Amino acid sequence: MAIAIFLIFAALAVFCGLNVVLRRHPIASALWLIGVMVSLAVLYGLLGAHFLAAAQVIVYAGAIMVLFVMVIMLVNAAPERRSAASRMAQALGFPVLAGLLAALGYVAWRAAPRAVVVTARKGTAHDVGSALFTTYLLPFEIVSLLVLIAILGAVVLTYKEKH
Amino acid sequence: MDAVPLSWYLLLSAVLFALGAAGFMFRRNLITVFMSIELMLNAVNLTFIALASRLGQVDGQVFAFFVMVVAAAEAAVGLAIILVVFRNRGTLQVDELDSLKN
Amino acid sequence: MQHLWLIPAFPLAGFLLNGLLGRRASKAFVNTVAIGTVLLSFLWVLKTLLALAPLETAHVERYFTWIQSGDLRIGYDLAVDRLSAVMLLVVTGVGLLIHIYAIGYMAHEGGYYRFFAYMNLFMFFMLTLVLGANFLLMFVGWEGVGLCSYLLIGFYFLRQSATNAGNKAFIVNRIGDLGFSLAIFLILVNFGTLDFAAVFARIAGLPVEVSAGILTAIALLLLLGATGKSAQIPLYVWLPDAMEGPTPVSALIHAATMVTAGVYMVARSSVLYLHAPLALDVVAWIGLATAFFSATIGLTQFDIKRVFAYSTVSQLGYMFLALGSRAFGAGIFHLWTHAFFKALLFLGAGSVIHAVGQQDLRHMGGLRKHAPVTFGTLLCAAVAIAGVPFTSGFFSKDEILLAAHHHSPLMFWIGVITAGMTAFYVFRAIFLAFFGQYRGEGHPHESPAVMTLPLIGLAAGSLASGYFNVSKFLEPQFASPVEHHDMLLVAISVAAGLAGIALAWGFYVLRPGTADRLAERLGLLYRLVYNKYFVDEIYRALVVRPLVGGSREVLWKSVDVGVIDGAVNGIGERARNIGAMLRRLQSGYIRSYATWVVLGALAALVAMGTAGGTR
Amino acid sequence: MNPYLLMALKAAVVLGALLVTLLYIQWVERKVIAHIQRRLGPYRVGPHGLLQPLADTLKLLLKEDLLPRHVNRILYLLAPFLAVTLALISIAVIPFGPEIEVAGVRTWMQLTDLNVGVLFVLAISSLTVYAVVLAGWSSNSKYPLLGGLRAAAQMVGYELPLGMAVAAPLLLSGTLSLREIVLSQETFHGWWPGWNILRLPFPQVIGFLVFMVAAFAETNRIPFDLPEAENELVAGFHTEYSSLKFASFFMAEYANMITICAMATVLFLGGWLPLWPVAYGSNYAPSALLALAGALLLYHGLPPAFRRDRLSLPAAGVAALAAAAVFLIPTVQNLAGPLFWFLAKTGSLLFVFIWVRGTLPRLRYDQLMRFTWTFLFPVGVLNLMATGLAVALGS
Repeated sequence: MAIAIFLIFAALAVFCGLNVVLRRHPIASALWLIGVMVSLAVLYGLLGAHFLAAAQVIVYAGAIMVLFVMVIMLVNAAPERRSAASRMAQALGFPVLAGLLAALGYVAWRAAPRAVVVTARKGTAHDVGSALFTTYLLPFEIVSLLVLIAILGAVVLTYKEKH
Repeated sequence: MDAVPLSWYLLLSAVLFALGAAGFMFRRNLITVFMSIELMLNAVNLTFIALASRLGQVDGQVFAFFVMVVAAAEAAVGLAIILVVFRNRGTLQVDELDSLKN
Repeated sequence: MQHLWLIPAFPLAGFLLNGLLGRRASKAFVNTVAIGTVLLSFLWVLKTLLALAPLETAHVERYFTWIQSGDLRIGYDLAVDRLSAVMLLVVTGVGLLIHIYAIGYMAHEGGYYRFFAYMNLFMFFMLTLVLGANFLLMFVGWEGVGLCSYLLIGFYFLRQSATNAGNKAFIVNRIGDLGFSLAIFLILVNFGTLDFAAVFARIAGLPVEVSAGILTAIALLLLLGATGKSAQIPLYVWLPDAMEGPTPVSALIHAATMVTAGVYMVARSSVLYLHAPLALDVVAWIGLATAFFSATIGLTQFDIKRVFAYSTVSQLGYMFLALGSRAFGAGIFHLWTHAFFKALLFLGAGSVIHAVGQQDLRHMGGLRKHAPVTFGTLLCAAVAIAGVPFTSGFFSKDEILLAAHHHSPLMFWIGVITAGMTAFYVFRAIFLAFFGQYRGEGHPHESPAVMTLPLIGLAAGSLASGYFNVSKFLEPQFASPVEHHDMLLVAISVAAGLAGIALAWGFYVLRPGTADRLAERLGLLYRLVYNKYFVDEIYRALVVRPLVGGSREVLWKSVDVGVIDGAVNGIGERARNIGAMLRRLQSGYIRSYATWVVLGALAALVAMGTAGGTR
Repeated sequence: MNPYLLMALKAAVVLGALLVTLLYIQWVERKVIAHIQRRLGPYRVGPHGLLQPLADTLKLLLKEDLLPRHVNRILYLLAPFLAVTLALISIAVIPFGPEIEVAGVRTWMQLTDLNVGVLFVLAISSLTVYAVVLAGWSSNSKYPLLGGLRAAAQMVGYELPLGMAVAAPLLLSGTLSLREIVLSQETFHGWWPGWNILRLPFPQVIGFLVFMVAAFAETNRIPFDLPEAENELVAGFHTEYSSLKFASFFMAEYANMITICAMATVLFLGGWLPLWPVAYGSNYAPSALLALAGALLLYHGLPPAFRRDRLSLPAAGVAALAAAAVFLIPTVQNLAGPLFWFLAKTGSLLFVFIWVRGTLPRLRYDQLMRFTWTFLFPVGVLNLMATGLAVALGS
């Protein structure tokens, strides 16, 4: 049963991923990206990381992508225009991509073929929460500081003096 | 509940990461490039969580959580920059933003 | 404690006084300071020699430690023994007379105080050289006199030929000094000290070297220094050109004192040379070759000072011949007599030039009537140098010839021929200058008393100096190889001398034109000898041009510019090229940057994968 | 009983009930608003307009389904679909009652229970923004775009205080699973119910108020319904929509409202728990209430103020009294009792929604945004901190 779920949502994630890359209009790729995120959230659930699944949906799909969609709307982005610039990047890109895929694939396949993922007990809000506020307290504080700075940054960047 | 082998997860994240990299390299719109980066980050998150559950520890998930938060911060600042770029340059086509050209 | 240091100190004081105050002081002040210091030095020498009287062994006085390095100790030590006594008498005595003569000669020349300052400085260095009790002090004096000869030759520095001659003298001397310093180093390395007494004591203990060894090497290097300083075969070229300097300079430095320094140095290291017979033979042959060779050149010269210059080179050749044939005493004896008559010859030439205004024999003649005193004194010198019996030259030269014969008969015969030629060219000069009609412009006049008095003094010296038998005086130091005087050999050498004089009389007085006719007939040979065997040209071709050319073309153009500058510029160029390549990387397209980013990530991944290895 | 079958059955029941309530909520709203404005509201279609919702729905269904040409077709169709699905999903997690025994099958009156239930609901509510945004964007015209943007900004803005308000009671209950949250509120202190709103270390009154205000904003209800404000933005983001698509937006809105009220009751008002302990006869409350209702109806119905009511009012009165009688049966009591309490609380909250819609004026956009960032969010944070402090000190 788990395999069935995995295959469905993995296929869904890959399909959405492809669309994110292939669609020309940013709004379309944004929505497909949300699709990827939600399918990943389901996979997280499958892996037992319930808290993260919910967090994924709330943070990624619910907040970040909303920002993306809003910016796309504000900017009223038009579909991409094909420009002939930098053929070299294009030419170099494909082999690099192939190399990347091969390398990651090799690593993935060699990782531990027999290793079986048991839906771990850990992953509820309690486990993650306790870990977060004991062993990882310092990183947690630093990250919160980081987010604060990000907020300030965003405000400062987009602030238009009204003089 | 027959479990799913770990390498399938890693393979899936590899594919997603590659897709993200492709978008990152080939797309011409700044926002799409930015989204491909988010896609790559998601792929990484998947690996984190897959390995975390394989090892039965929660540290992987905490890492994933931190990645998510940092991604949020990055998205905020990134989108602000994109807005400012659009306001100053009038376009988001990556090839037209070449004022650094020698 | 005889305060030997005062002897060199007096001329040094004279140099400082004249050098610093001379510009504003009157000529009288400069004269008194210059002459006074040399006189004081001469008197102090006399006082010391009388005080030390028999002077069987060397009297050494150590003043202070000059160099203390590890166990090496070189002190400022002065020593006097019979050999240096003779030298001291020559240097201060003849020096004094030449200084007095110079007052008249330099009377209306520019830079009067500068001339006398240099002369005093020269006296200081010469005395240091003679009195020095170790090789280093001798070397200091050696270099000092080289310097002073350069300064004095180039005294008329406005004349290009004078400065060139000065440079030539200095450079050639420096080549010789190189040999000398290498010898000093070898001594230092092998014997650990430079004191004469210690070094020669240790050498005496060593066996006589049959084949070339360390002693021979030291001896030969010392010889190289001597040939440089005493103008022997390879390094004599500078002496004829040194005639550019004022005549008193030529007399003092290039006749009496400095050029004899080489002879004194070889004599001083006689123990060393006796232990290196090979080197001794080399000395002999060099001396003989130089004597014969420069005598032939002397036959054809028309400049009076050049004739005497080549005669000096020839007589020095004789001294080296004497040293080479183990007759150190005879060599010094000839040095002693030569100082007098050669100084006289030069000063006489000086007064002739003073009278006629130029130096070319072809524009002189018939000066007997105009300058009788000069003629008389010059005649005495000529007779002495020719070796006419009962004159100083006769005693010293015969001793040398006898020693040479004892050493090897071939050397004796070449020596006799050279003696004949010496007599011929000296009297040639005398007859050309003083007999026949006056061929120059203006009317010549006799030199003033201040010049003629020293001439008379020196004339007396050149006649009488023979009777003070120096070789017997130096008996305790140098064993004389000749036991009895073989009258036959003496007769042969006297005959040669008189033949030379008669020949000269025939050529230039009876039938004046014969010399010129003979010259045309000999044609090629004459021109060869006249041009001094093109030695200068050969040196320039073999040594100077390759050296200068080589350094310009090879060292400067290819090495300095090519290699070094090339390397530096090359690196700069390379950096710019690499920079240019990298610049293309910054294409301005964000997507190419993205590609490079991913490529970098991939590279890192692969690196970690291969290095780390996936479990 | 096969668990899947049971699940399907429960889902069918819940969905049916939900759809019916959706329809009649609209009726109730129009009736209440009308009576607030001293008018009758829908009266003609069926007795007291009871069939009015059916009529409206039929009307919307039969209307011509316009598809404007300048519209981004796919997104245009996706938006209403997305709105409705998201609205309905979160019902699955809400617990209506305790474990009950029906025909030998013990099951919870709850579709499913996630240990991250609250987060799940929050996640789904954060996704509703897309429906609004896409609707506005895909209509390709000024007003919908503006409406969409404003709605997105408003919802994002109010999501934060909502999150803060929700986090506070979690501290008290100590769990994210909705079922356990309700169970944790069971203890009674004498007469005083252990509801989160009244729980001892730090009663969540402020939390509840912040939650309700944020709820109004999340569902674009009156004080914050700027996005589809009729007079300014010409129905806001769903201007271009017609017939069924238009209806779906309304349905989504009401569904959201129901969900938010249910969440409020579960988090703050003790879900299906009675107001006072059972020992004191709380299980008879339903029948008492119904009896009161029946009496009122009969009192008004028998001498009908209007002639047309002479039949409907007495009939309703008799029905109410019958229900009261039925509730007296103990099995019905322990079966429907908790459900009654749950529905009573949610109903009263819904009534508040409608009541507020009838009375409060609309906030201007900048006031709206300034209100949340400068007041609501800070209050939410303070409340959370205070609760945290209290809980930490308490334990």
